[in-house]
Parts: sequence; C-alpha cells; structure tokens
Amino acid sequence: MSEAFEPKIVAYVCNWCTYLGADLAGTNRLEYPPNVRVLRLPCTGRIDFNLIVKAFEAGADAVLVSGCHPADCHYTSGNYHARRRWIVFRRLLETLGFEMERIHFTWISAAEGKKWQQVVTEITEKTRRLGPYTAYRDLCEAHQ
Amino acid sequence: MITRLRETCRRLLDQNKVQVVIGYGQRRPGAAAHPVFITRPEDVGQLTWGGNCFANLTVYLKRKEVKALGKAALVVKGCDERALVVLEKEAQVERGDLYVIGMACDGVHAPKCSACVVRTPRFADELIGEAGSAPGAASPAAPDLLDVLMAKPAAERWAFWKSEFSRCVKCYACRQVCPLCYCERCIVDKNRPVTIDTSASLKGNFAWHITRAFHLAARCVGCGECTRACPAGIPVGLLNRSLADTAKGNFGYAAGMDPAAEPVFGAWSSSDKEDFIR
Amino acid sequence: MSPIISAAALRELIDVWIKSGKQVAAPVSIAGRLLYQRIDSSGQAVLDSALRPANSIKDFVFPRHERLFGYRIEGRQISLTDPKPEERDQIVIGAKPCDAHALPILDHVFAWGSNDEPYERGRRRTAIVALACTAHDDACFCTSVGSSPADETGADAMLFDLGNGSFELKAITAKGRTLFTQHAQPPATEPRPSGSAPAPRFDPAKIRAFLATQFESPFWAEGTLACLGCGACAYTCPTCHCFDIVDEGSAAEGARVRNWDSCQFPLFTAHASGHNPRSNQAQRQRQRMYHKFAIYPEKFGAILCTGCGNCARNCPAGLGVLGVLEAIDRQTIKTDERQPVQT
Amino acid sequence: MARIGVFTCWCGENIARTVDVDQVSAAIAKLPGVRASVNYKYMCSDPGQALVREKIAAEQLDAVVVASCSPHMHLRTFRKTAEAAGVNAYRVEMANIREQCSWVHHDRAAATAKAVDLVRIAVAKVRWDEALEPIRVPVTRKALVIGGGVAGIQAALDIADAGYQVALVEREPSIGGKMAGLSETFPTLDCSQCILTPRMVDVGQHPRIRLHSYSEVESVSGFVGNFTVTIRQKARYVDTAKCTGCGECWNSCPIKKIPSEFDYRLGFRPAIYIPFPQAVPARPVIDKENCTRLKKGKGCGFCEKKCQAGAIRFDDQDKLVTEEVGAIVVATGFKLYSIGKQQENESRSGYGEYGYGEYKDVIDGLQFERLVSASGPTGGRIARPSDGREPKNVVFISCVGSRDNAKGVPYCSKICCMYTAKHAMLYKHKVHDGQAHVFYMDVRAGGKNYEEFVRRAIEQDGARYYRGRVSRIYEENGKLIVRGADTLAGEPVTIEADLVVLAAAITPAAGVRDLARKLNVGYDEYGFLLESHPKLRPVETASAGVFICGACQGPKDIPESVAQASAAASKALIMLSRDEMTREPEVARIDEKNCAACFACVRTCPYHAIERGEVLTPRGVFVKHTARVNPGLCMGCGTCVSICPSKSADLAGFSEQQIYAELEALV
Repeated sequence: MSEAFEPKIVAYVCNWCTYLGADLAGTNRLEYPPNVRVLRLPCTGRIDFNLIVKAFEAGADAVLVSGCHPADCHYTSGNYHARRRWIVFRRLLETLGFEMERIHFTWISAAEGKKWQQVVTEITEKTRRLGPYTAYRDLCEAHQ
Repeated sequence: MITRLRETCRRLLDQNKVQVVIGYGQRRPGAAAHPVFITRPEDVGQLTWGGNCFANLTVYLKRKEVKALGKAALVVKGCDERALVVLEKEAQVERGDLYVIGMACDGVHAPKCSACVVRTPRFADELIGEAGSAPGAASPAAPDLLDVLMAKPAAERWAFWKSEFSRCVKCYACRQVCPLCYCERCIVDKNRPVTIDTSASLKGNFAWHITRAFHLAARCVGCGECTRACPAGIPVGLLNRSLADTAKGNFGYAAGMDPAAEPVFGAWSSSDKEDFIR
Repeated sequence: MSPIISAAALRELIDVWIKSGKQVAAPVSIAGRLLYQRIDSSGQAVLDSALRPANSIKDFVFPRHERLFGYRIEGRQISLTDPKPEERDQIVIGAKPCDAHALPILDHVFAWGSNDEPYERGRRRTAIVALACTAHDDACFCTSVGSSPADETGADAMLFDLGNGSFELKAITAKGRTLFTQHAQPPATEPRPSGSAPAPRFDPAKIRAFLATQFESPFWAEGTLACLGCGACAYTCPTCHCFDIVDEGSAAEGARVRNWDSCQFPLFTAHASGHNPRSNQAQRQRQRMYHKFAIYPEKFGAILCTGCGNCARNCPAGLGVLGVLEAIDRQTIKTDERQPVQT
Repeated sequence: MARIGVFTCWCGENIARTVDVDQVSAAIAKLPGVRASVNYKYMCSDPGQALVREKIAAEQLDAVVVASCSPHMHLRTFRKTAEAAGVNAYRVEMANIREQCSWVHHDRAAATAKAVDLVRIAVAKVRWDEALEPIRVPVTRKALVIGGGVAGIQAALDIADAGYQVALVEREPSIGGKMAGLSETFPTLDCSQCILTPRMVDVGQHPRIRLHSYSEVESVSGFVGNFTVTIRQKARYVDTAKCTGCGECWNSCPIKKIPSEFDYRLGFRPAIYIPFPQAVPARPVIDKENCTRLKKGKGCGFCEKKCQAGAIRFDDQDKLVTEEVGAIVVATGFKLYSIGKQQENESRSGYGEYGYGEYKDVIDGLQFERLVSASGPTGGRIARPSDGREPKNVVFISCVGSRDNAKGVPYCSKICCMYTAKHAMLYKHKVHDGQAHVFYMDVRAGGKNYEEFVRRAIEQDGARYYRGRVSRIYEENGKLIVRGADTLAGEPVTIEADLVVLAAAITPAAGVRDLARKLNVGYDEYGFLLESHPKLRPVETASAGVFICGACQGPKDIPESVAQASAAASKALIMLSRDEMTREPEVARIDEKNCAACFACVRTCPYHAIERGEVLTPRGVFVKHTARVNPGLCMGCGTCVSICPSKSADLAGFSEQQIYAELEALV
C-alpha cells in the first residue's frame, strides 16, 4: 500500500467504561493516531452485528468494539450478552472468509486510558499494513 | 402408512378435532410431493406419504391464511418437528392448538438426510409407522461441503461466497420457506433506516445473507428448506450449519432437540470464552 | 434449407465474439443446475437442447438491479450523474424459445406510453440465438399457451440440434444474420428433428372463462394456500417485469436504483398508511393470474406467459402459475370428481 | 428539516491550539440543516451559554450540537442551556473534540479533519433526535422493610422518623433478630438487649410503622415506586388485638419442655409462648406441632380458659394481606453455617470430626451467647449443657467453615475473631479459675478499638491463643479431648476440655434465594445479595427501588449493619421524598405492530423491564401478542434492540436510525 493510505477505523464503544477510558487518555494527554472515529453507545449490549456490517459498508477498513470488562457492566450483563453474540458472529464472518484481522474486540475500563491509547495505536498501524479493505469495498462498488 | 394416515385424518376431521390437515399430496407419479390442505373428510384421499415428501410443513404455521382455517393437524417428519420445538420456545405455537401427526421417516432422498439425527418424531400426538428406524450415518463417500469450505484459506471462502451470492436475485424463497423466519415485517423490508440494501447487488446480498444466517443462529434446525428452495442453487443452509456447529461447540446447544434447554441468546455465562477479546 | 454449423465451429465463433469485446451469455452448469450466466469462454456454455435453465434471460435486458442515476449532496448543492450506459453488443446463445419469445411480449409494456430507455438500450444491443428444444419436462407447458419447442418468436437466430454434433443454423433477423456472416456453411442435408412438444396441460378457453366470471370464487383462497409468498416464480419467469425504485446510499451520496419486485410480496402493495389493498396471498395470486391471462392480453394482445414452467420448477411449494392453472382447469369441471392420488 | 445550531468551543487554548476551530465552523456550516455554526472561547461560560441562547432565538433552532469536551463533562450543562431557550433537552448532542481529539493529537491538520468528522457525526445524530420528556413515575410514599433484626429495625425507624409509613415484615414471632440473643457486644461490652430492646419498643409503638410479625413476603409485583407486596401472616392462634400479653396463657400451658428456638435449644418453652420476655410484639403464638388441642382438635385448652381477654383462636388461619409501597429494604440477616454431620448443601463436607450434634458440650458461638446472657436459660451462669457443671477448660475454635475451600466457604466471616475474643473474656469474667483456649488461623481485628480488645482478652484475661487448626475432638471419661496444633510453637496440642465453642461461618438466612427471585435481586453463589456497585452503589441493587443492608449482603458486625441500614434508609427516603420520580427518557420502546412476540427481549433484559403484553382493538378485542417495555424499569442499555431480529425494539436517543446516520456521516 502507498504511504498515503490512512485507514478509516470505526470504534463502537460503551458509554460507561471505554468511552470514559478514551476520555482519560485525553485527560492524560496520551497521544494516538487520529484515524479512529468513536461512536458512543450506552452499552456493548446495544452493539448489534448489523452495525458492524454497516461500518464496513460505510468504508471502514477496521472496526473496534469495546466495552466494560466482565462483571463491570453498568447494566450488569449487557457485555455478557454481547460477548455471546460476538462468539457466534465471528464464526459467521470466518465462514464467509471475512478478513478477521480487521475486526477487534476489547474490554477497556474507565481507568484504562493507557490501554485505549495502545489498542487504537496498534489497530491503526496494523490496518495501515493491511491496506484498505478492498475485498469489502469491491462488494459495495460492484454493480452487476 | 398412507392408509393409516388417511384414516387418522378422516377421524380428526369427522370428529371436528381439527378443521384442517396440513399434509403432503402428489399430482403425478414421480413428481415431488406438494403441500395439501384438507378441510373435508372426503378429501383425505389426496394425502400421501413417501420418500418424495421434502417440504417442512411447519412453515405453514406462520401463514395467516392457514391460521384462519382453524385448528390444524400437521404432518411432520422427525427433522421438521425440531422446528416445532423452537417455535414453541419462542411462543409462536401453542402446542394445544395443534395436532401433530408424526411420520416415522426413512429419509426423503434429500442431501440433508445423510446427516439426519432424528428420523422419528418424538413429541407427536400420534406417531404413524414403525418408530425407531435409526438415522442413517452420513455417507462417507460425499465429503461435507462445510468441511471442504472451512479447510480453504479465507480469501477462497470469500471468493466462493462472492460467486454464490452474485447469483442471488433476492426472491426471499430462503426466508419464506423457513419455519423460523416469522417476523411480522422482516428487517430487510424496513426502510427507516435501511439496514440491508434491497438491491440484489453484492453489497445487498452479503448484508442479506449475513443477517439471515445470524438471525437463525442457534435457532436453525437444519431442515435444509432454504437451500432446497433457492432457485439459484446457493447453499445458504451452509451458513446456518456453520453457526449451529458453533452453538453446539461453545454452548452445547442444538436447536429443537431439547425443549427444556435454555436458548443460546438471551442468556449468558460468565465462563463464555473470550480468547478473541483483548 | 439453412446452413449447418458444427458445435466446435460454434464454440470458436463464441470465443471470437468474446475476444472482440462482446458480452456473451449462455446456459451454464452451476451446482448441478443450469443457469443463464455471462461467460468468458465458450467452454462454459452448455448448448443442450434437452435442458431448461432455472432462470430466464430477462436479466440481460432488464437487470435484477439497475442504477438509474447517482446523486451527491455537497453543502446546499445537489448534483446528479447518469450511469455510463452499457453500449457493448451482447449475445445470448442457447436461449430457450420460451425465453426468446418473452422479449417481444415485454417490449409492449416497456414501450407503453414512453420508451423505457435502459430496457430499449438493452434490447438494442442484444442478439438472441435460440436453441430449439428436443425434450421437455414435467413443468413445460408452452403448447398450452400458444407457443412451441421450436417457436422462433423473439429470436434473432435459431439453432436446431441435429444430434450429430452439429446444429442447423437459421438466421431470422438482420442482427442474427450479421452474427454469422463470416461463416458460409454448407446447407443442412438431414431433416431437422421435430422438438418433442409437451401435451396440453389445461384448456386455455376454460381459464379465460373462469377468469371472466370467477373473480370472487372461493377457489382463490383454497387453491393458493400452499403459496409461501416468495418471489422465486416471478424472478425466474421470463415475462414477469415488475420493479421497485429505491434510493440507495447515504444522505450525502448514493444512487436511485431499479430492482425487480414481485406481486407476491405483501410489501408490493403496502401503502405508507399501513393499509394494504392486497392483504392476503389469495388476492396476490389472483392478481398474478389476472395480470398474465386477462389484463395483459386485453391491453397488449399477448398472454404474459410463454409456458417455460420455471414458476412450477422453482416453486418451493410445488405450485407456480402452472399449478394454479391446472387447479383452475379442474375447478371448471362441474362434477366434483377429485380422484385419490395413487402412490 | 431540522434547524441545527453548531457551537464549537476553543476551550481557551485546549482545543484551539490543535484544532482550527474556524475551519471546523466553516466546514460544518455547509451541512444541510445547519442554520448557525459559530465558535467561542469558552462555550460553558456564561457568555458562551448566552451565545447559544441568542442563536437559538435568532435562528429558531430546534436542535443543538456543542463541539467541546466530553458529554460526561457538560452534556447536562448544555441540555439545561438549550431547554432554557426553548429547545428540547434531548435534542442536544456533543462532539467530543477535546478529550478525544485536541488532547490526543498534535498534527493540526489531522486533528482539525477529525474534529470536523466528529461534529458531522454529532450533527447527523441530532438530526434524528426526538424531543423527549423525562418519564414521571408516581411514587407510593411508603416503604417495606423485610427483616426485623438490628438492621431492619434501624432502617424502619429512620424511614418512619423521617415521616413516612413503613411496613416491617418479620418471620419470627418477635423482632430483634440475632442481636436480641446476644449477651454483651464487642468492643465495649455493653449489654446487647439493653441497647436493642428500647429500639424494639420504639418500633412496636411507632405510629408510622406497621409491624407484620410472624409473617413472610409471599409475592412482589409492580416496579420502583409502585410495588404491591403480598404478605402471609402465619396463623398465630392468638388474636393480637385482644391479647394484653399478660402471660396467663403461657404460664398455664401444661406442655413446657419444648426446646426453645431463641435459646438455640439450650432452654425450654411452652407450646404457647413468646420467644423471650422483651419480645415485640409481646403477644404469644401457639406452636401447632406441640399444642395438644391443635394436634388432637380437642382437649386441653387451658390457655383459652385462662385468657381473660378471650384472645385464643384455635381456628386461626394464615392470612394474606397486601401492602402498596414505593421502596423496599431487605435486611434478612444471616444464619450460622451448619457444622454438624448433616449438610443442607452436599458440596460442603462439614465438620463431623468436631462432634457438633454428637457431644452435648460442643456448641456454636450463638449458643454460647445464650449461656453467658443474663436472660439466658442459665440466667448467665456458665454451665455445660450435658451436666450443668461449670466448665474449667473451654476451647474456642475460630474459622469453623470460614476460609475453608475444602469443607466450608472461602470467605472470611469477619465477626468471629472478635466474638471469640469476647467469649474468652466473658468466660474469664464469670469463671475466674477457668482457662480459655483459642485456636485461630489469623486474628483479624480491623476496626475501632478492636485490636486493643483482643489484646485485652489475651493479656488481661489470660486467654491462650494457639495459631493452628483442630484436627479432631472426641469424648473420653467425661472430657472432650481436643487434638490440634500450635504452628507457631511447631508442636501438637491436646487439651482436655469441658466445653468446646465453634465459631461457625456466617451464611445468608434461609430462604433468601427465593426472596431474591421475588424481588429480581441478584445473589452470589452463597446466597449473599448483590449490590449494584461494590464501591459506589453499595446498598442499591439491580432492581430499582430495592435496597439491601446488614448481613444479607455479606458478613457484618452490628455497627456496620446499623450504618448500612441507615444508608439504605436514606436511599429509600430519596425516593419517598417526592410524589413522583423522574427518570431519563432514553429508554427502549417496542413497535407493537411489528413485534413478532418471540419474547427474546423479555429473556434478555437485565432489568426485567419488558413484559408480555397484548394488542387490543379500541373495543378491547384481542389482536396479537407483543412485548412491552415498562419505562419505569428500563435503564436504557439497548440490549433488547440487539436481540430483536425485526428491530421492533429501538432505543430513544440511540436509535437505529441515529447510529446509521452517524455512520453515513463518516463516508
């Protein structure tokens, strides 16, 4: 991929842990690449698989889904329900031959500003190496 | 068996235990059996049974045109009956509002039969035929399509589905024949917002088949009707099977087998695996 | 007597067409079934006069999914862009007569009032080389709707399988002739095999009579119960041509597209208010029958059906137009003699 | 078409240094629907907020986006500002261009580009924001307290003293709980009953407390602010209204030798009895298992004859009464881990080798409390249950069941170290020539004056402490042979004891799991009720309007239980102090027309906020089943939206339409 390529990364994060973790990264002035676009949702339980598909349709080169660690969910069990969905959804993506290295799941607590910085940095660099997700973009451009 | 079947249905209709029998009929010898809806005792002669009864008739329980006929007697094979178990779990059928006629099945010359796990209906109100005819083991000759696919590198799997889905015309036969696709209005038919492009473009087709498969995850009973119904010959059922494997592997759940088992979704366990979560 | 062409020569010719940049479509064997597809080498084409593809050729002149124009909103500026028109010549080789026959029937509606540009362009650039049938299956009923296994209607050229690895070639239109000009073959010597015609499946007169008088008949409810409301019949029918127009994309950028639609879908007639004038499957099936066998003939003088049988072949409930027509045919027999099915 | 105003903040230099705010305002001004796009030094300052209000008025804005800091910082602020100017508070969005942009990026061009994107996302979202009104839920200004131990008593009194009605449900014939049976309490050694009974009397006489003693919670329906509780009042066979508590009945009862539950079977009571003299209410109950008349249906009846008030009711039956309450406080307390051979839970092997239940003189801590209590069966004289002789050697064993994965429970029961020291001390005070031996694992004496207390037991009252476990106890010519180890001295220890006291682990009271299910409150694997946040919401539960305190939440001593009870009471009071509660309106809703009634959402909802409902015609004819959200219970997590295949469930403020619009804004 050319140097010019800057990946587009969509991050679905829960309002109570990861979003605050990202805020903390800011408060501590922890620098990371500007490629990620955060969409704030109440809970990982709200993050349906369709949103992930839609993000790739919208041209995302990678998607990050992040919420509260197990047992820390603001809504007691939203993240557990989400985790179960992801287990099955990832299998579906694997069956389809989806590029799994473009979808990332993390638990990042309100205290883990550092982890947010690391995760976003690593995902951005990794996706830079992978280049644009042409396989998916082709679907969206192809018109038979 | 056919005679016994017809007698049973005549009795049910005569005594007005049911108002309609949903069963199989046949127009011409050699042709595949087709669904028939018998409302008059004198018509039970149209009912048939045999290796050509592919269709999963439980799908008709969701049709309002059929519901309107009154209480139904439904002819099911062991595999079809699993759909009933799920429908009951999901509050779609009141078992009491239904008379289930189970047919002990020796397979219906369909690919799915090689992987059959329940030939003999287990919860029927009346079982017709010799119970316990054992499921035939998967024929070793035919390599399993899913295994073959999963053995390939991701890029090839993607290419495979790309070419398969390129033939999809969005006729929704896969949805309409599915007993478990009973939404009042399918998400693909909603346009505020548009979750799935209605176009039969690759984009729209991928979004549709991903959604369809996932909505049936840990629900699909593997009756194979979606694959049978696809006019483009797309093996859509493969996706469902793949997810059924995951449900079994991760949660020990097989849809439609154990009426008491807790569904995979809507529940959770603190020990669910998360090796993929950082 | 028209010339013959060997299968080998025909395949060479197909490859020449492809190399010269023409789009070529033909029956292709996929996952154990025959489907019309675009091909990039003659080897993919299955030119078997005994087999019927499970889809139709309408996809090549009236695509399932077609971009009408693109839109883009920047600031307060809205810009529209026409898709670059596909002008390449296109040849459909090995089309069944019942598929070819469908195109002139469709021409009526697409030229009705104003010309439908995309359709007209598709027709203009496409040549149909039909292959006469030598066999039929349980779903074929061309003879019941006034067609035949060797019907030349709608074809630019006809091929007749001589059964000896060669075809008799009959150019019908100028377009057809130009396709084969560089081939000066000797004329056929052996007689053209007569296609095996399916026996009549119903009495068209009875169907007309029934439709004319039985709009309110309880048959429509009873006879269509099996229908699951999918679009398999309509989308594989060579003559069904209903479409839906939607805008696809984001608020900022996207396209207005035309997609196939089916009168068997509840949404087809659903109003924004929530009211649906065709609220059950019986009404939808009835509409389909009337459209094909009453309304369209009245308006355009042609039945909207070529008897290809795809509706019956592809119906997961074993119904299809044919199933309904046969049931109607039984209906009109006054004395109620349903004979039990022998198995 | 929405009329949107976008207000970009410099946050002094914080944003403006790295983000070109003019460029942001200019870029955003081009978006459809944006009627005003301005920036200012400090949007949250008074002039900044004034600017927002002016623009709203000038441009008739109906939606506002503020691009500044985190919504967690100022969303409330700007919602108020907008509302003051006539824009619905829920049509305000924030773009976080400080914490998540200017503070974490240095490249000005890139940061500005990202800021523009973030604002475009917010604009796309606000376009679909509906005008919402806070949900108002009426509150029944009355509380239910379950459990009449010291925690329940404290909570009930606090709430009642604040001026609200309280219904207090106690399973036993009298309130008082475990504390009523204690002798003295650590670390001050003040008499338990002396400090508790006045509180019990307060409860009994309080004009705003209705006491349901000898009663249990049968069922709970409704939701926060609006619970309907059905209470089973067990047949008492005594008309408490007529009864004067004179005592003629229990004194006349011919059946006297029934082991007393209150004395943990160390003493006796008659068939008609009050558990202890200071019982509240001071009204007896007849124990139907042992009453001749109730067993035979005839005969005896002495109590009836003796009763001047005619309060005896042999035909009495269980009664179901209902209480309408707005808040519920659970204070069901604890019971001791059963240390005998027979276990209520086969996963625990128990401590058969200690001979509890076999040897009369092996007793547990609560029994010892009765032995030393002035009001106890021995009148405070320490006597062996077996022969009534005064024990000269007493062995106290702590951590019996506690901190023992193999045979007991892994957690520390917290109070045993202290009461064991207290026991050793009280014993020495009464038996001056006696010797107390204590086997312990660690002495955990965290707490005001606790460590000092333990040292006193050892240094002043000469209790011998052995760091080690006891392997076995057996009887040998009238003595209990205690075989253990002193791991500090590194040698085995054998003591010929007259009495052995086992400090058994603390476990939740019986039946707490059933109660928790009735209340939709979670519990851990031992049955301790779960608080909704271990640090910040220690007395709240996952079930709104239900609070917990005391040992039902975990092992606690009296001061902690009382403190937590007051905490629970104050939480309940916050609710009761208003006739209606307002809740955030960003909750789920069901499109009932399209709901297929599979009820996956009902299974999924963490708050049991979705119910099975029916759609009826205006005339009341059944049309279809549907799921239905109770906005009084929904917390707005949106898990139901994800599980709903037809997306008939949606979440206000985070609707499908909004999230897709946000995504499109990225293209």
